[in-house]
Amino acid sequence: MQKIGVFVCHCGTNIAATVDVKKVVELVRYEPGVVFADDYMYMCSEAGQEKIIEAIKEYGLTGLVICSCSPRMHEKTFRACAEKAGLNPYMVEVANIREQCSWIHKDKEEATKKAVILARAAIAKVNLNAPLKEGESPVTKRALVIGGGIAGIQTALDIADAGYEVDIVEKEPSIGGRMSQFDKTFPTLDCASCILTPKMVEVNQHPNITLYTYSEVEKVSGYVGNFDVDIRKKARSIIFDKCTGCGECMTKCPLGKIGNIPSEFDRGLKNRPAIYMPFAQAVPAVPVIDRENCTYFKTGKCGVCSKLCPSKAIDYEQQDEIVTVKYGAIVVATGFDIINLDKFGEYAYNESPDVITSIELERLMNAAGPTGGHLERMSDHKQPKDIVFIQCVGSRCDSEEKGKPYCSKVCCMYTAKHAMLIKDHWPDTNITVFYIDVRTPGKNFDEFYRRAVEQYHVNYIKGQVGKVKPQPDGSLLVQAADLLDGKQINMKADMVVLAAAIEPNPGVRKIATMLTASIDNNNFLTEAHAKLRPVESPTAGIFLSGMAQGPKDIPETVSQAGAAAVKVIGLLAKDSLKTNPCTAQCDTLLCNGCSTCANVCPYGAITYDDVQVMDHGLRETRRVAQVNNALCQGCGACTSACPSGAMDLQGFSNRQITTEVDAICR
Amino acid sequence: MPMNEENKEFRPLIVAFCCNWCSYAGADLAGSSRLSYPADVKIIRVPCSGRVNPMFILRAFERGADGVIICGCHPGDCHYSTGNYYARRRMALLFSMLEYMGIENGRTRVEWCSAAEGAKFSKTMNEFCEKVKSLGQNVRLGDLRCKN
Amino acid sequence: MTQLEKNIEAIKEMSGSDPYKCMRCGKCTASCPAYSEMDIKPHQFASYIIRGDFEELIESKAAWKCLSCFACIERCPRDVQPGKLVDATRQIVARSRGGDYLQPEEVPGLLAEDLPQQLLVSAFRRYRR
Amino acid sequence: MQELINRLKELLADGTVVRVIGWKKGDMPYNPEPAYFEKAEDFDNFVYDGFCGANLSKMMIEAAKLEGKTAVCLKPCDTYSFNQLIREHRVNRENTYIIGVGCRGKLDIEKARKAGIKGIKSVSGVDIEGDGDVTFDTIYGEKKMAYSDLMLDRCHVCKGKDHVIFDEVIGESKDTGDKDRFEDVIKIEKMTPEERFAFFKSELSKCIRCNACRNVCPACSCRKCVFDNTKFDSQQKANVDSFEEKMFHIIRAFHVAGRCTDCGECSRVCPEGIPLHLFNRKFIKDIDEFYGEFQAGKDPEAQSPLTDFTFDDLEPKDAVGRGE
Repeated sequence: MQKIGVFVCHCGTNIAATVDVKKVVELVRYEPGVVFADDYMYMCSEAGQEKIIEAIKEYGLTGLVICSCSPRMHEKTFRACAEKAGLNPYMVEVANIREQCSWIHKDKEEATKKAVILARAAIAKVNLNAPLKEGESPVTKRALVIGGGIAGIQTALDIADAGYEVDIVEKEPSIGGRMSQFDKTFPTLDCASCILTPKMVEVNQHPNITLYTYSEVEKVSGYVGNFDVDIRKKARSIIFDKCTGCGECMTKCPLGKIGNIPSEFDRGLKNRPAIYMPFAQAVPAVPVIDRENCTYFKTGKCGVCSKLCPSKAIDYEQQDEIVTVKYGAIVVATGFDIINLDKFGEYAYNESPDVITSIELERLMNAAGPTGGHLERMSDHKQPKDIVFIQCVGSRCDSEEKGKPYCSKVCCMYTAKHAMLIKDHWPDTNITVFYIDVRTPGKNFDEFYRRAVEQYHVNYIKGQVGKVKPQPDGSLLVQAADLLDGKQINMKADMVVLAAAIEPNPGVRKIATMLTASIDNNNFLTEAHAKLRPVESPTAGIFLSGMAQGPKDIPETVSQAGAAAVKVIGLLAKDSLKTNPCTAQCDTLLCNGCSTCANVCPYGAITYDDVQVMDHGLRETRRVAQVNNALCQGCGACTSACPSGAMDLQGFSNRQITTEVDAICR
Repeated sequence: MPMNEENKEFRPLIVAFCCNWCSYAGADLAGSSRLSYPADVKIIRVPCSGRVNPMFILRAFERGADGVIICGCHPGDCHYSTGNYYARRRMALLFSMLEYMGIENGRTRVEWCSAAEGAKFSKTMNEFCEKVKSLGQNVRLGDLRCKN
Repeated sequence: MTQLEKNIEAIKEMSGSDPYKCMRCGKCTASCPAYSEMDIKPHQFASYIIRGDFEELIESKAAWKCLSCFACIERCPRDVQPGKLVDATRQIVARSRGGDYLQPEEVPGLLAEDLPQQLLVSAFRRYRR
Repeated sequence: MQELINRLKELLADGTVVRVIGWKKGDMPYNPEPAYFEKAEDFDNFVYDGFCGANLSKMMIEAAKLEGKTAVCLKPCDTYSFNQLIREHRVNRENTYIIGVGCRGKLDIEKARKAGIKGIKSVSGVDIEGDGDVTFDTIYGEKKMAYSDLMLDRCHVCKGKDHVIFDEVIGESKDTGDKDRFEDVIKIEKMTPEERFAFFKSELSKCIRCNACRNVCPACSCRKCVFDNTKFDSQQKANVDSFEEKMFHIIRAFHVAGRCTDCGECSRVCPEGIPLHLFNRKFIKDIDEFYGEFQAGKDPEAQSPLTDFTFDDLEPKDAVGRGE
């Protein structure tokens, strides 16, 4: 049996004017478990707290009920006070008789009656309280960033600059990501590689950053502060330390000229050798052998690169290597890709080489791209005179198998950028943009778009294109409607550029599953709170950066990357983490192992293990739920989902709530 | 107990489950703004509306509550991201079942109430009390075994 | 510069208005008292010009149904002033016919103090059709 | 039936399985019992006919823990329950050999009794392969009833003749559905609240809390029922009022909502004849209407509606008063 002390606060006249405090004391004095009851002017004051401490010592109290203001106000105060007297802080309950009683009721008798009932409920609950202890878990002071695009680069740099060690895992042979493929960036039109390359170099040289390129996350275990991650370093077939990046191997690879291996970096607009770096400024400047296409790996013959390499860096025998590293925090910056356009047959993307995606256009306009920056049609290498841009190709599309329901956010701006860049170089080009809405929120964004219209005379027409028909003369017939003028339009174009919807990198699903980080229907990572915790995953210790969380442009990505870095630094700065003791607990004897609780847990805190249990003298191996207290935030969703009542929440247990209900309904 | 001997006015007994982060804070705001609602409402603090097990609700009715209201964060605002979504489904099914068994609709309610909506909290409680009062004492869900 | 862009430059010069600035908000059309009579609505004048559909404008009834009330000019948030584009259309037609009924020196006597000058000119063009 | 017996014996003989769960003859011709068969001679008692209504999938929870593989005879509708058990990790698929047995509807002896057939000595025409009427040889002479008139209510809302999970299928099945599944639920929904209350009060007042419904239900598979533990202070107590088992029945149905395959075993075994499936089916109807059609057990990968959500889900206030 508990020995409970009840303390009723006057709060000056805030409570005492409406609630007969003395009467409350008298009426709760004989409640089960109560050994002491008293009132005082200000319970939260130094003197009031002193009173509590004295009573704890004098009466050997094991539980406290404070009838006062909202627990949101002073629960912490009274818990600290109890702790000072050697009582477990979680043996304190607050009955809210101010905000939820004295302040809203006028009739003193009624308010007093209610205050007594609220006090009774709190007393009934404390009777079932158990001492709880905040757990502690150490923090490994090292962060992992998955993805080496601009989001990952910026996050890593910010964390590293704060003095913590960071590893970047990038599945491609070089960091740089999508941004390295771009020509210019909006709204300032500075060249993408001019602003990105220095950052890539900085990452490579930073003493606190370790790069794992051509590597993938293989397995993740552990929890916030203590993740164990297996990283697969795929065999490059190059001895990393010997290679000087001279590029001799790449120029001499026989497949460079005859191989027909499409360059991933140039979106297939150009071929590459079997030993290659994705692009000239690649970091690290170490090539990789594409074993699927390399003649040596296919037939055992060739070996040209090995023979020619001046530093003898080629190693055909190299194997994949798996390293296991401990991390305190993980940032997901896996970026995006564009959707597959096979389902959009109406735009003839697969039929005509002159229908291209915007990202292909980026390559075509890039001075380091397949055409050396000269805009030309892929069919006849002529410069296009009439160019049509089609917006929202697959974006804002409700048909699930075709496109995506969301707005890809960046297309309006990059299309304006493309149009202006083209008009800048070749002013006699006619450019038409077919749009559904032009969306340009962002600093200097609308002005940017208006410039395309007003200065560059880009023709914007409201209306989605219905069909693109390749013509026998090599041109493209674009069939559309001008909705504002109510006309159908049939126009000829030399080139059609599709603003294909972006989607999260397809690999993110696998990574999210490994991290137990939740993702939405569109495979974007979910944030812990859409407004207040936008760079954190609901799973503690997992942070979000860049397009993996949702469509966004470069400035936004960089800000989010910085924000994620700050959150990581905040976590790594701690030596240990205090864990909320009000967590779910599973009664293994009652658990059915049905996984219902794990299905509703937003934090991935519930796992299932085969455990030996002793039930009525029978030893059995059972699949039962296990709650990771470091991850559980104490929401209790699992407890209501559990049919057998095996899951319970400490501090708000089934019996505690039931007994409160009973006390109120008594 | 619900019958006041002197004036015979029926006063309902109402149990409100409020989530700690939004609705309980909303109730506090109603208090600090002095927006009154009947003393018939007694609030039980839970971490999240998703914590409210249907058994708590039936228990309250068994014990003689005349109305039960569950308040949580607005959909999309749950402190724990998803708790209120599950609560919404559970309660929709439970309430529909109670209606199916012939229990008056007005005795149960779910209301989303943010920490800033003190006025809404007070208004909701006033409305709910009125409604439950008009339905009278809960006879159908009470359980004699639970009476002292 | 494309041929179309050159033609549009000419209209810009003639009207003193820049059709490219139009964002198609429709405020002009919303304000137009002759709306029901206009076969091409005021906001469309800008897009027709940008599109190079001059012939349709010249053939339209709208160019002559415009009352020259200048509500559109007054209210346009982008300073496109569709009324001026309507006027330019009339001017193109008028010029193509050659000859003026009034001698330039007769005009000042016809001006009222507070009458916008352009209204007068526009009205001349309208009624001499 | 002989083909089934031969095959089962064969499976035992070649060591594919070490035991079989099927039905054996009961004390009366119309009440066969679920039973284990481990040796060839056990099959002398084996029976599979129209009265073998029991859903054997739940027995696999324990049977699959035993040494060696167990063969279990499942009717098409039973396979849904089995799938659901797989989804909840309650049964070991690897240790189970599923014989999908044919079914042309299962019979309810109460229907015969209601038709005035008493003193039954033997029954014929209930073989699984047959398709004629059922003949009762009674102490008052021979009585006949159409097979479908004798069928369990649940068979009139048959889920179909296909087994959703099996290792092999023996025998033909028939889709015996000829009634709208929700007809009875809709009928109750259309009553006034007073009528509904009176209806359920009178039905539930018959409840003796024997727990047969819970024990037979393949979804009600908790090791220890929440009504048997002390955590909610909800243990059974003696009745003082006729409607007191409502909490048990609401929660029983609620706990299987989104998991109940509508196998109808609860109503079949209730000794008081309470139409318990009306609770489960109400939840199923609501789930279908609120969150889209869902058949528990059809797809073991599908997320149960109660552990899922969408942003635009129906609000609880719109879930009630829809008939008004």
